Amino acid sequence: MENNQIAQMKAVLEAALLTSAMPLSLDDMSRLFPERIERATLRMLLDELTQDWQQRQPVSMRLVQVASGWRFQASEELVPFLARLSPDRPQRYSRALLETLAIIAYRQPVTRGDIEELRGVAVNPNTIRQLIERDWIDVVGQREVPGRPSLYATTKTFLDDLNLKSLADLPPFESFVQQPEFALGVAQPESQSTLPMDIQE
Amino acid sequence: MENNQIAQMKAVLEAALLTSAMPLSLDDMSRLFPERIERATLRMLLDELTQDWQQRQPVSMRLVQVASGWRFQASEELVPFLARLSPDRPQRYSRALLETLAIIAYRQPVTRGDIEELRGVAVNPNTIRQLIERDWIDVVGQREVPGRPSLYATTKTFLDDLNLKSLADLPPFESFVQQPEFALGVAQPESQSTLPMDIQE
Amino acid sequence: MSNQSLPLTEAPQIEARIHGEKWTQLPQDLYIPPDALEVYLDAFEGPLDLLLYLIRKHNLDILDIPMAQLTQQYMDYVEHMRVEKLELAADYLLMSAMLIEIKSRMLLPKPTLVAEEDDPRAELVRRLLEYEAIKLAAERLDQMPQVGVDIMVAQAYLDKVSEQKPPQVSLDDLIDAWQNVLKRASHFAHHKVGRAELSVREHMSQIMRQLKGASMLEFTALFDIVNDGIPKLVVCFLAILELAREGLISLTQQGAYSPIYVQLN
Repeated sequence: MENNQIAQMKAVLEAALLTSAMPLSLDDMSRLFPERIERATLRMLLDELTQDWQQRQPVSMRLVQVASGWRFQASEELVPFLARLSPDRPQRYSRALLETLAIIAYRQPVTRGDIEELRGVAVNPNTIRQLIERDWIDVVGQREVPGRPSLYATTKTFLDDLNLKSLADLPPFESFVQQPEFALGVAQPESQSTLPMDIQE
Repeated sequence: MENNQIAQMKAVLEAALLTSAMPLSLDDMSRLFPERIERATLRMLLDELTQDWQQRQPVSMRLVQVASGWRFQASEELVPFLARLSPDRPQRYSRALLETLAIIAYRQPVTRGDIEELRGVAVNPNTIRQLIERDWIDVVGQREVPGRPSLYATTKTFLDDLNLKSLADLPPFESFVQQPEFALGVAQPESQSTLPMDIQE
Repeated sequence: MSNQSLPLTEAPQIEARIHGEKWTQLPQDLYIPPDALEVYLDAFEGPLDLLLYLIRKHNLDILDIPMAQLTQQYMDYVEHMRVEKLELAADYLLMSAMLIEIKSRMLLPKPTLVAEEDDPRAELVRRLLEYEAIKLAAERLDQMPQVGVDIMVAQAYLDKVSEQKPPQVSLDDLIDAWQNVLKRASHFAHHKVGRAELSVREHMSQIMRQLKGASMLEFTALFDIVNDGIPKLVVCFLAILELAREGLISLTQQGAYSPIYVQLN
């Protein structure tokens, strides 16, 4: 490819990434160009873009890869400045919602019943609705038991919003289990498959 | 100001402008910084930023001033590329809009009240606005009743866009009529046509 | 980002360390003034949460829970709740029953060989440990940087307006819509809209447009006698009559044979 062609493609990619409300996948990006474009070429251009932005001093934006693709985001050091623009910060979520989210993230796919069992209390339907509206979880199927309860799983948006490429980037569930060894013979990793969790991509 | 301080402020401005969904006013931008900042300083920084982006070849984004402030927008030359990302999926008008349009076409000139009476629900002002913006209907007068409501009729553009020579090309609705007689007693068709329409030249 | 120390959240949660290791912060005492109970209950996410709190607060060994002590403390709490807010206590009462059951099973004479799995507390401990892990995972999720809070994503402006085509409407769409209107409006069951009437209605609109441009027109100006055939002239005349009938225009004539003027009302 000629240099000015590369420069043009980089400009197109840059503008697309800076104006898109959602991360762009390689497939999305290949649609930008009328001619066929190799994924390797795209990756090379993305690498160059990443470096171009890194070389500016100070860095204002970074090109990062998240679960559903690539996006530009403000450099972390600048976030305290940008936060001054919107003093009404989004509200923190309730513990009930966060625990429900944690269960869905680490044990997916799960039913409401599973969540209630784990938390020992009834799940407020609002909690599930809030998570669905945020597009952090969705229904991926039904469990084939009486009542065919919905099975919930986390979405790509959840990963994107937490700056993760995949569920494997979540801190491992074992790190939260207080007892490295389980007395009383419960929850042995090999014997009891439910604990600790083992998240695979 | 020192050079590195200027560079830092420019980076903050750039990141703020690139991550804001709305144009930023000078007031907005001055809130980014903890210390007081002169408007003249901000304008100077914005000028520099504008030039920085203009100097890149090819230009990907432009910093422009619009009514409510400043924003980065994709360079016009790149818009044809970026448009490929979101191919206009064929949008559809709502049923409410189509029914409103049909009433205006068949019963013109009509007021909003007439439309509401026929549809049995209130007419969303947006619907009328959309049809006017599309140049499919316009106001041809007011009815001399309290409130002097506007009378709407279809336009020539409407006929053009629907490939009709005149309203008479719209299918008649004898099929809804129990006794095919014509109120105004003219131009009796030779036969009762059924839907779909029979358009005669 | 996995192995940072786990920060504390608000009281009454406490540092999650067991087996002799001291917590860094002691929660407030068990006693709660009755009027504060509701607030206090909100601090617990359920019976498991409360049990965990009690275990940590009293430095009980989670792997060797003294059931009598824990059950007693738990029941004290639930009694408070039951007195103050019965409907909240349902999940908690279920747990009471479970604790009492475990306690009583432990009082039964043990067979000589006890498999560890047979410890009546095993299931409770498993649930507590698992719930505690979920709690910590939830805290961790809460601390992770989030788009919109700690992560600002680029969303610069792209002028796509010119690229968007307005929706297309076909004649069929329009007819469907009109049929729907007619179907719903039962009082229009006998309404007739013929082709002829449509021409009249079209002329009505045209005449109104003409009159909008000029405040008053002579009657004859509305007709193009040279170019329009008889049918069209008739339709135009009917349109004027219909407009007059609907009160949209008025026709005036000073005297017999003087010009007739048409104007919008």
